[in-house]
Amino acid sequence: MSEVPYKPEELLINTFAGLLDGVGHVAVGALSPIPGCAALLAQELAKQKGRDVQVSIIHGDANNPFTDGGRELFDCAGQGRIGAFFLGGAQIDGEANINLLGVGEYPDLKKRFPGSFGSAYVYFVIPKVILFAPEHSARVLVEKVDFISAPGTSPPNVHRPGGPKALVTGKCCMTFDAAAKRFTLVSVHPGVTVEEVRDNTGFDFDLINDVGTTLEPDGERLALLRGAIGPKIAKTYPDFAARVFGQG
Amino acid sequence: MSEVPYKPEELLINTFAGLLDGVGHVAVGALSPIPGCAALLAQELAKQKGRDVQVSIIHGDANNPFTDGGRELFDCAGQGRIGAFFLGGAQIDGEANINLLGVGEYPDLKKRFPGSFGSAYVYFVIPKVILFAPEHSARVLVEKVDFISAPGTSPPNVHRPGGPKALVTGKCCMTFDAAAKRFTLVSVHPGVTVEEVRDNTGFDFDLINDVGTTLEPDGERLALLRGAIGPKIAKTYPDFAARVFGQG
Amino acid sequence: MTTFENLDTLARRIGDGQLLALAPDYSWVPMALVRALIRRKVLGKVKNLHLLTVPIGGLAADMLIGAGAVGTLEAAAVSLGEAGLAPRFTDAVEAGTLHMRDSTCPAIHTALQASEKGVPFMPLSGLIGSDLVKYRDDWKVVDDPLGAGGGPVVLLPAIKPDVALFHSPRADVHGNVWIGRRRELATMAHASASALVTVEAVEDRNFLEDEETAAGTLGAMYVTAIATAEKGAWPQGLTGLYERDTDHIRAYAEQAKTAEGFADYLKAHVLNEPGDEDGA
Amino acid sequence: MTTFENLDTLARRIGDGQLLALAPDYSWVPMALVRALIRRKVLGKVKNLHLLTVPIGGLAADMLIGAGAVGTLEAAAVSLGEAGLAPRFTDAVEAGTLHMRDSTCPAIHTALQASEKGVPFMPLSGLIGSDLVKYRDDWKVVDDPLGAGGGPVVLLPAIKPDVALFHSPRADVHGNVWIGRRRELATMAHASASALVTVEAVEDRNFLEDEETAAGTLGAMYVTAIATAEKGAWPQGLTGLYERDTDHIRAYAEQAKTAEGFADYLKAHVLNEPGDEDGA
Repeated sequence: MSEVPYKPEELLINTFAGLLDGVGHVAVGALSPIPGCAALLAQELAKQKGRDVQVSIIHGDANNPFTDGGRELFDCAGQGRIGAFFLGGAQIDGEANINLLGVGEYPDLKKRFPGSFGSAYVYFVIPKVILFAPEHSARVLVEKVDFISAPGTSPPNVHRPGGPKALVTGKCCMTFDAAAKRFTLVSVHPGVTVEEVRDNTGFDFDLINDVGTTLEPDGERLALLRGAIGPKIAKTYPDFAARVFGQG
Repeated sequence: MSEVPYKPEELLINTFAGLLDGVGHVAVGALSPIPGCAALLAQELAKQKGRDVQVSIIHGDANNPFTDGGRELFDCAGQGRIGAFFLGGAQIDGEANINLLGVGEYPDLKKRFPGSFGSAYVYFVIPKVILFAPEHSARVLVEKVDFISAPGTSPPNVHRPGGPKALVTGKCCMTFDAAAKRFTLVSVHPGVTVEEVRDNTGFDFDLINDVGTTLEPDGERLALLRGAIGPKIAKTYPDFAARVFGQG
Repeated sequence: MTTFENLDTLARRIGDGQLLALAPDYSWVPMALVRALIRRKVLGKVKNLHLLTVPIGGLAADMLIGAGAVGTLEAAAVSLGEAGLAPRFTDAVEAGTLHMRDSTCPAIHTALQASEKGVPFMPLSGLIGSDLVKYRDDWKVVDDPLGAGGGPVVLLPAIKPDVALFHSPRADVHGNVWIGRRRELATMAHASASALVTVEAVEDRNFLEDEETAAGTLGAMYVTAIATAEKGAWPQGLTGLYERDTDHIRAYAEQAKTAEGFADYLKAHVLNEPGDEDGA
Repeated sequence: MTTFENLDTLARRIGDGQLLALAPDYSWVPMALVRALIRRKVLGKVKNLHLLTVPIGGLAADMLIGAGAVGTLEAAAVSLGEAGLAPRFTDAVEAGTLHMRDSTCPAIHTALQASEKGVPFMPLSGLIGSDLVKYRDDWKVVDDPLGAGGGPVVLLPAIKPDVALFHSPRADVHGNVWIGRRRELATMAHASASALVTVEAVEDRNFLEDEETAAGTLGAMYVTAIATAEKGAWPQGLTGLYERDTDHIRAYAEQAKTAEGFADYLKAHVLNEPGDEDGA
């Protein structure tokens, strides 16, 4: 255990921030407070090393650099100016196909979700897409998605500078290898076992030799998160900031 | 002769304004003071009949409604929102092909003009394009243009809602029939004969049964032009307004 | 030229089966006009609308769907955001009563840009291998038509809405409308045959005469008619003027989970507003 | 992140053979930067530029061509406007010393939009039957690739400039640049790998924090470097700040009719400015 108690969200934020190391421009979509915090934290950590990182939060007016309407995020990604992005999935399968649309056989869905948003595009053009599944269960992490909102991999003749690089869930971190079309378990969150991950995952995955425990945020990191990042994210997500960091 | 003396430019402006009758939106490109005046005059005449006409003068900030950058004029035309436009031509031939680029065999030109501007596009999408050749000579009105900046007609499978409808020169007015691919002489300017037009035109053309004299601006029209239109065009073309209307 | 009229006459311009373009909840959505439109639907005066969300839908789309006004919906997603799933949308899709044309955000922007430019289609990167492509028979995957070995690419046919609808803080007396950096509203209006706009207020000036204001202005030539509707985006927010009424939207999300609850919501918040009983 | 530097270091960022995008004379053309670039050409430090005018060229293009800096020119037209033909351009084309890629205005806008969207090409209406198409081996006429019987259409490959150059009244300290309604500058910058901007002044504020200013702002992420250049558009005008110096341009049009006259013009108005002798 870390010497300072922390919330599960803080572990996830810290984990995402680590995955963003070295990225020059992180864009964060709507309804993404945890990725938003992670991007702002990565920006802060880079600043300490003398590097500038741009964070673009699409939702709301704070940290939103776009002035050319709804298409600019996508145009900007198509121009190769965005290094990393987060995507969720109501279903994610072992080949990193994601489903944001619904369960059942399209169009006769048993359960409808909001829809594919921009996933069918950004998954192709942003180099480092990080998948996020807060609920780690066989219901979410399925063998095969019912509907491919966006495919995890593409044939070699398809122009695809981007794609999934990692998956972070409520239980673990995995990386994705597009050539092998497989996920690899890299670390389990504190208190979670590899067995538990396997039992709650609907697809087969590889393991690194030495699956460790996901790095916990230390006191310094937590102070940074609560002191510097909390007030920033409160501009976009006041409820989240109040709940997790006691801000606002 | 008109009871009030007028300048040649005022005859041309009056003639163009007549051709714009019934058009809802006239756009005027760069370096076009005479068409600009004609559009503003047509707007004024329509207003007297209780109709609104929009005039968009691309050059400068006065009467320029565009706020979406250089492409908006073309987009707007492509949307079918512009009813009439003026085009010049260093060469115009009997099939209404226009050449704004140069004399000689491309790319080894003997004489280079500025270039095709937007003609290769607007000639296709704006319903009423009016050609303007201040110098009526066999040098300008040629049998066949050396370079087709924009063709006068297109095969039926080409999407072409627009094209040339009339030609006004320093000597006469002609209409254009796209199906026949021929110009028809409609009127000669005061003091000009049909013979003179024929002698100075490099292409063959038809005549209406009763070629008349181009309608001269009467005193009321001239007063309107000098009183109401002059000050307006002076915002875009101060030198022209000073020279022709004594404005500014 | 732009007409200035009232909310009801604005709503009356929308006819059966028309294709309506509507910006997202965060982008100046004309909620008062949507409510006026629902009153017309309830009176049997408009039906079977084809709704296009640009690119995602929220409360406005959910309410129109719940009221039975929408026959076909084209959207990249519909959601109430932090308030959760859009209940009437979800219900209608699961019940099979809504014809869906599922899309993805940049595809909607691109198809509108095609209409804006007057071209029949535009290409878009990505998409290949998504099931969206499989079920969209109007989208076409072609081999690089330049013949440059660029691989397959998806071509999207132009979408030309009959009407674009939005709300703005202000118009001027000439019919120019302030859109600020919400430039998707310009693309929507350019691409559409007409644009119906509600505003908080009409100002007696010309936005185009000040370069700073001109930069954020949609020209009157794209604006068919304007009506004043104070707090016209409520319960959504309007940049710089009022915040989103989060409590109201959360209450809607809860109440509209059932058809009965939704009917009660309409009674309380839509049908109680000044009506259009004598409307055409 | 945007760098703030001086005119000479800005000019030094432009390398041999690069594709430069330049807006028209009426659209905030960076004349001071163009003069700095000509000084580098005269010193033998830059050559064989590929110039793209967006979409037409004027004095700036004519001067760069006259100075021998331009190997290839892509333009819809080059003209000095009311001052007449562009003399060094005309001369160079007639002498066969300039490689021309003749285009038409909307084709240049469209090809930049293709880069802006990250697609390999875009379609454009019209053009078919123009000799421009005959001589542009990169443009391709295809039968309606949707297979919908729409007839032939021209596909234009994306143009991706190495550098977009322009002048603006103002930037903020964060690198955001005001472009007002000159939105072709945004398209140019979005489409280009880098953007070099001169400004009259840098303001200590954030343009994005005021919705009115934000609407006319190009975000810093597209702006590589900024230099202050007072009267940086002279002898062209700059919206709201100074008028075009018509007399100067007319005098240029006359003097530059001969190579000798042009050389004299350079001596008097370009080479006399603070130089870059120690430049890289």
